Amino acid sequence: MALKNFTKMEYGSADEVVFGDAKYPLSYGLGLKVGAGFVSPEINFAPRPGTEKTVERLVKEYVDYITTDIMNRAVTLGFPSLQLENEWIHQMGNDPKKYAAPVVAGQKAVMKKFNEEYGVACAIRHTCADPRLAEMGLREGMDKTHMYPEKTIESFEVAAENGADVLSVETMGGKEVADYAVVRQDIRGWLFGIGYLGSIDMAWIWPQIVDIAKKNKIVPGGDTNCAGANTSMFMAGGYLDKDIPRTFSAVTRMIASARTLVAIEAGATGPDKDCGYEGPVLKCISGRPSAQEGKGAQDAHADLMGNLMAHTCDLWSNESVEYHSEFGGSSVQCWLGVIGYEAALMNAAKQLKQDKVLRDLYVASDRFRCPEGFCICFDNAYQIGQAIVENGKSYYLRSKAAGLKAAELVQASNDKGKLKLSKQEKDTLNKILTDLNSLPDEEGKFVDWALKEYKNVPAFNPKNYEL
Amino acid sequence: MALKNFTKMEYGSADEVVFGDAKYPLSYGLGLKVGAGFVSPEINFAPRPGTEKTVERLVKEYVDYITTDIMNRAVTLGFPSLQLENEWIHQMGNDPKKYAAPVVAGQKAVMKKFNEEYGVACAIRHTCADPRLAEMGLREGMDKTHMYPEKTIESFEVAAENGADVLSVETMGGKEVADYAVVRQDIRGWLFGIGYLGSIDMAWIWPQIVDIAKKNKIVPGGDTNCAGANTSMFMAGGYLDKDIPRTFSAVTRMIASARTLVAIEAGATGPDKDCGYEGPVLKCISGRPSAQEGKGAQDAHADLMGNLMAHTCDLWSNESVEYHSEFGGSSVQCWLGVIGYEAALMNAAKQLKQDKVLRDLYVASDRFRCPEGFCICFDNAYQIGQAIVENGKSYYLRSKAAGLKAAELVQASNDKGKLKLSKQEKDTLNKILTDLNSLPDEEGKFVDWALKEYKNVPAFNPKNYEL
Amino acid sequence: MLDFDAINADKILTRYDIKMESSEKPETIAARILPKDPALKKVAEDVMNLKGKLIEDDVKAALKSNAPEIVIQDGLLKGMDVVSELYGRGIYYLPHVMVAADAFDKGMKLAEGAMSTEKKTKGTAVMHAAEGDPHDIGKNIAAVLLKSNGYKVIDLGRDVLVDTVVDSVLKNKPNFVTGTALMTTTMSAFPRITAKLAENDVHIPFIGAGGAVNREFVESFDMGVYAVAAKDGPHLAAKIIDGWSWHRLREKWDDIIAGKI
Amino acid sequence: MLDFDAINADKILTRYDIKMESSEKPETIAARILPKDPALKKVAEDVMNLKGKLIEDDVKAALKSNAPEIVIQDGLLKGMDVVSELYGRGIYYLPHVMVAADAFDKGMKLAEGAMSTEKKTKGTAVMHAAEGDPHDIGKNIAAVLLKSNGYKVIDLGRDVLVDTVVDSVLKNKPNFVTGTALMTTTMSAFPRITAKLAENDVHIPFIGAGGAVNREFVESFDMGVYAVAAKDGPHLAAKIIDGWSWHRLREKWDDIIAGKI
Ligand code: B12
Ligand code: B12
Repeated sequence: MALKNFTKMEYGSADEVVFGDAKYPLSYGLGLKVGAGFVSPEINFAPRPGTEKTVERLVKEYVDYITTDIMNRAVTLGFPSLQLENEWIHQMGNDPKKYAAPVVAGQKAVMKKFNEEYGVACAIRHTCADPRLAEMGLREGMDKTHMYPEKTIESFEVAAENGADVLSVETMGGKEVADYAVVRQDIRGWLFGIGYLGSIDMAWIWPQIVDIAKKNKIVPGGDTNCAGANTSMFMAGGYLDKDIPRTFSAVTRMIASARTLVAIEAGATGPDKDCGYEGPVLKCISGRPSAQEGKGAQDAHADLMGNLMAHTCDLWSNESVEYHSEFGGSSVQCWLGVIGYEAALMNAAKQLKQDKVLRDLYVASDRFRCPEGFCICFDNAYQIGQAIVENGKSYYLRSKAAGLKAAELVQASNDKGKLKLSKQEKDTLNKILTDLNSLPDEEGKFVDWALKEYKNVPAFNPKNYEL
Repeated sequence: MALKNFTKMEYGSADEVVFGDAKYPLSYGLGLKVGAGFVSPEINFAPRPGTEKTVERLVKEYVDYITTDIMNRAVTLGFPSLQLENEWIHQMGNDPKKYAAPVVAGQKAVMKKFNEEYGVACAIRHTCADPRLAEMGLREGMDKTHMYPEKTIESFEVAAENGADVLSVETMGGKEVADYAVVRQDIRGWLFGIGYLGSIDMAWIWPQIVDIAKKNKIVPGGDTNCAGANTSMFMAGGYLDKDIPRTFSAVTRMIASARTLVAIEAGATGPDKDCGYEGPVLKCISGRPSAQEGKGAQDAHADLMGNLMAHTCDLWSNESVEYHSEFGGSSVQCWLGVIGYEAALMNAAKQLKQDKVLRDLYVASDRFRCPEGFCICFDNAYQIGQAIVENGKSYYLRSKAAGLKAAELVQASNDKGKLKLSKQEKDTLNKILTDLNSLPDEEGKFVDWALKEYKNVPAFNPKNYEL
Repeated sequence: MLDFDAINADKILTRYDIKMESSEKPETIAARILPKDPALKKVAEDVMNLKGKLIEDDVKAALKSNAPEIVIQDGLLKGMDVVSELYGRGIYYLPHVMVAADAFDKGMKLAEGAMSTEKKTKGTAVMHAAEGDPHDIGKNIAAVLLKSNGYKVIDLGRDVLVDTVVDSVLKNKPNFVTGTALMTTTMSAFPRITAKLAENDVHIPFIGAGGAVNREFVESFDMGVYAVAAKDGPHLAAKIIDGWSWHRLREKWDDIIAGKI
Repeated sequence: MLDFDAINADKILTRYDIKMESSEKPETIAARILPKDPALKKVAEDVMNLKGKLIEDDVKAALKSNAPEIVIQDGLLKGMDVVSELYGRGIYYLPHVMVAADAFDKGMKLAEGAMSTEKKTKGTAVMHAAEGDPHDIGKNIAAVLLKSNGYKVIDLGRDVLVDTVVDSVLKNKPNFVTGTALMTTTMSAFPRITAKLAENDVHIPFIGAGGAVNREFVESFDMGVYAVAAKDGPHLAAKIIDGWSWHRLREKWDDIIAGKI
């Protein structure tokens, strides 16, 4: 662990944390400012199926259709600023020079044209794919079949050199163990997979990303535990889905916040990734700008905190929509409208100094709906952040502390009769508390135990983590 | 004019008017309350192209897919209440017994099931089609080819008898003259078409709708000048569309509010139609619940008042989306998520007694963006309402007063440097003021003049209005 | 009530149109298109400046030194070209186009009267709004633009039966047909029309447009060519008159619509 | 900060799951499915109650008075039936299913060992996640449900080459193949697979599933049959084993998925 570790909070109190302002604002791309007293929409999209078949068709889709439509609508609706996000598809990550380079360059050219013509501030985030397979090997030189680790690093280079303003990624470290644990409701396995192994993988990949960004004078954004915590949350689902109890999902998410923090410790400056619902905790700890998604990301998924998620954001995202026609224009235009107007509401509140009122209304809408949402309300997120920084030096201990703190907060509110839980959710919560409390106080002991306990998990290979 | 006419405002001041509360709240359908301290989402949809080919396919589309998906997602996301709106397609209006009856009944059955199982409050609005063609004749007995006037009335009966909770329609009276006038920027023609002829047609059709509703113990909702004012607004478009100057569009809308009021004078109780942007004026005058659309209706169209439109609503609508798949579920589910969460935000604000703050933030976002939006801010809408009720007894005079008041308010704000206008918009505004001011003070004189001036307008037939 | 006048609106949402307003110079655009000959220039300027009252005198004057074909080609139509250009750039609004078209019509009547041969239009279009569809404003606008670009338009109106459209095509032998649909449930009339045309061995382009319609749908049936906006009409029509098949129109569609070719 | 504890949350957004909780009675559901015979009932209850520790003893006991086929059919599989039902109704969560499946597996090993004839599964499936697609959680869940419903599963993993899938089908002759894709840009592998199968004259159902995929897409190519959720797998599989073609599965799809047939 050669990286800096957070051992104290950047904000003095929870109440200082609000959308549109970050302690360390950013300025990049074509005039875009993030976290500097203003919220901008971040629009994400997926090409239509079949357009990946040739490079030409893919470039047309991303550049002439998607990017042009977006910029047109931004001007039509009068949005002063926006960010685009391109989450790379497999083909781009698999052959970056051929598939990704012309897309990245083409999108930037369109944005420049609109920026020059109308003065609309904009930037683009490229979220490169991390296709690494645990069974093949996560580190360079290991996967001789696909060369995925090498291609992952090459992706960042190609993105950075061709026009990306922000680099991001959703990395996969520890996911093989987390996948195994999540369907068995085994919180200790999850802690090992994401809290420990995931953090180690982050500490390997993020310094490399930061270097590439620095070399190209662009922004190393941040990560998200999409691979782990979003899977939990997605499976916990809405009120009728019951794949995973929501108390489990809430605790996994808070464990993940300790892991995603490693990107920032490696030099990432934010904005972190929209789908990282651990964002509020990261912002409380680090003061870095945050991208989030909720009400305006119904195109991509529904969760129980659509308003809540806006309360600390600096970029407000739609997560992703496939390009197609709607009565109101193309899908990217419609969803840009939704998130851009939400940003306008937040910005009106900031100008009129009512931003904390609006923040509290966002929170009030969803605070007691589900444990995941409850944990990331700024007051609770701040406390969980504190639990992390108090144990800042050990990936294991700080992840465990985050999980425990989350479980305790949930239990306390439930005891007070505010946050309601189903019987199954309560049982799970009790089991989580017992399980976490039964773990050793030393990292070494925990790792020894876990390596034995999870040695037969399919695809788990300690060499991926130099263990 | 045998109908009641509004000659005074139902609210004592503009500041009393806010989303979620109406002076005359309603309770109908399966436990739904509207305007009673709460905002509910109203979700609207269109069947996929091709599904209209057989009755069976159409019923499947509306009932098994659209309605079932909607109710499922409402429960998944925990929405306590919602309204559905079915805007009839041509086939339903053209042969109501065959095409519409099974759809109406099938949708209601699904809603009942969910209501019984989960207690989710719900209701459905059927907005029957008004396919009448001016060139064929708007009144019964005139259109021997299509029998459209007869079919229109039959539609309401079929809807009411098979399960509609609310009846609405977007009537067409005066549209032939308005269409002619709108592309020639002739405000006097518009005043004649919508303000005068449109009101006469309303006074003919709405008492019939109210009777049908009463007979079936359901709610006669309201109308909208979609035919006229939405066309203006749609053509005025966003910042880059310039088919119609936005000052023209704003004044046409305010003239339309005098016309749409006739439904209420005939006994309609609200909620009026979402796409009637004249809604805030109607609510100020009549105290009836209002359906509106904006930020969450980007699926259907983009305008410059996405937040603003929420500020006085009691139902919050998506206008319409075609049924299809998205990453986040079916399109109706995704958009229901957007509008349902917005309703939740408003309801959180009401509980925390911050509703007027949130109202003002909605207004602040869009107040100075375009003259249309400016006119329907509650303070301005109230003044325009006053201009109408002061001239309540004459359709002509009150429409003219609404238009003039709107033009004056726009000019005053522009003079103060707040509401910006382009050169073309200013020129148009000046011409509107001159044109309206040049008109006579007597209805009779105006009608004589207009009948001569517009006698050659294609499809205009005074007999449609008993003139 | 919060103090709304305290808001700096442009920081929340920007009025790009007003921001851009000053940078557009209509005169420079007009200068590139207007004819040199003073009499013809006068005619063109009457159209572009919406001078319905002067145009008849000016056309008469121009006819003294120019053949009627020239007055139409280099006077009236050039005027409409300027109007189209200004409209396309958002300097003119639609009402300008409508009133300019009125002036253009008056001038045309005079010039045609002075022609020795039969009136020559560039080509003919049969237009309609789909069966069951009452939305016709877009179609009406498109019709004006086609007419003022020199095409003969047979406008069948709105809510037009499939068979009425087919019959009209068989009778009038137009260069292309157009259909407008604003409702997803009426646009299915389009392929029914083209199928019947094919049975009668007619294979002309069918321009499908209107709010409900998208490119994918229009290209899902033979003959279908999509148009986004009324201003695309003249671009597509020009290629059709040049002999382009619907296949070729589809292939080069992006470039045609973008005005690149 | 506003006083959040003052909120009446259920009036803003309702927790229907908790509202519904009390109305569901697992025992009544189980009683309808569980076998009468006490020894078999014990086995089934072990599965349904996730008793991995007791099951081996109880299976041994049941084998004393019952043929192995009966222990499997009326004991182990009935237990899994209860689990599926409870999961389908939202009473059990997925982890219950996973742990029950572990118990089921243990019991199966014993019962199979006691069989005189070859192990008899209901049928075989080849499963994979699409080429280029690393998302495999959904596929893994579906595999567990199929296995615990008595099917043999050949799981090829994730990011599987088209040719690998085709080769496996030709070699293993399964009753059906499944593909999972969570990205719109990987699902195009599905029709490539079925095309190659057709070339080899294989025409078995191809169950296509995963977040990116929808029914329309899966039905756009031959053999494709869509599945929404993992629990649809056993329903579809049962029909396939009954000899239904992919045509027929598609025709009756709504009813199969709704559990009506
Ligand atoms: C005005 C309007 C009406 C008016 C129409 C007046 C008229 N004379 O046309 C009236 C009130 C009659 C009306 C009625 C209805 N309407 Co209506 N209406 C609209 C509205 C608000 C604007 C349409 C419009 O005029 N747009 C402006 C014109 C200029 O656009 P356009 O026609 O698309 O034309 C442009 C291009 O397409 C192109 N173009 C068009 N034709 C051609 C041809 C050629 C050759 C070329 C090159 C280009 C071209 O050029 C134009 C611009 O440059 C839309 C909202 C919307 N988002 O579109 C709803 C909308 C179309 N209506 C809708 C509905 C549902 C109805 C009703 C069925 C509602 C009801 N149940 O009462 C009824 C119809 C009843 C019936 N008979 O069946 C829905 C349709 C949903 C769907 N797709 O199925 C819409 C989309 C509203 C919504 N979001 O729900 N409506
Ligand atoms: C977790 C996750 C990941 C994890 C995957 C972990 C794993 N082992 O699978 C990781 C981090 C690896 C990941 C990576 C990426 N992801 Co991802 N990911 C997700 C996420 C959040 C959840 C997916 C999930 O597991 N869902 C739960 C499972 C249970 O659902 P399911 O697989 O659909 O299965 C259900 C049914 O389909 C069915 N089923 C499935 N298979 C079968 C088979 C049979 C026989 C039957 C009967 C049923 C059945 O049963 C299941 C439920 O009952 C989704 C978000 C979402 N909205 O889906 C994004 C999502 C799928 N990812 C997305 C993207 C873009 C990516 C990346 C490309 C991003 C990037 N640039 O880094 C990368 C992939 C990089 C690469 N290699 O190309 C997009 C895809 C967009 C698109 N459609 O093109 C999504 C939709 C997010 C978004 N909205 O943008 N992701």
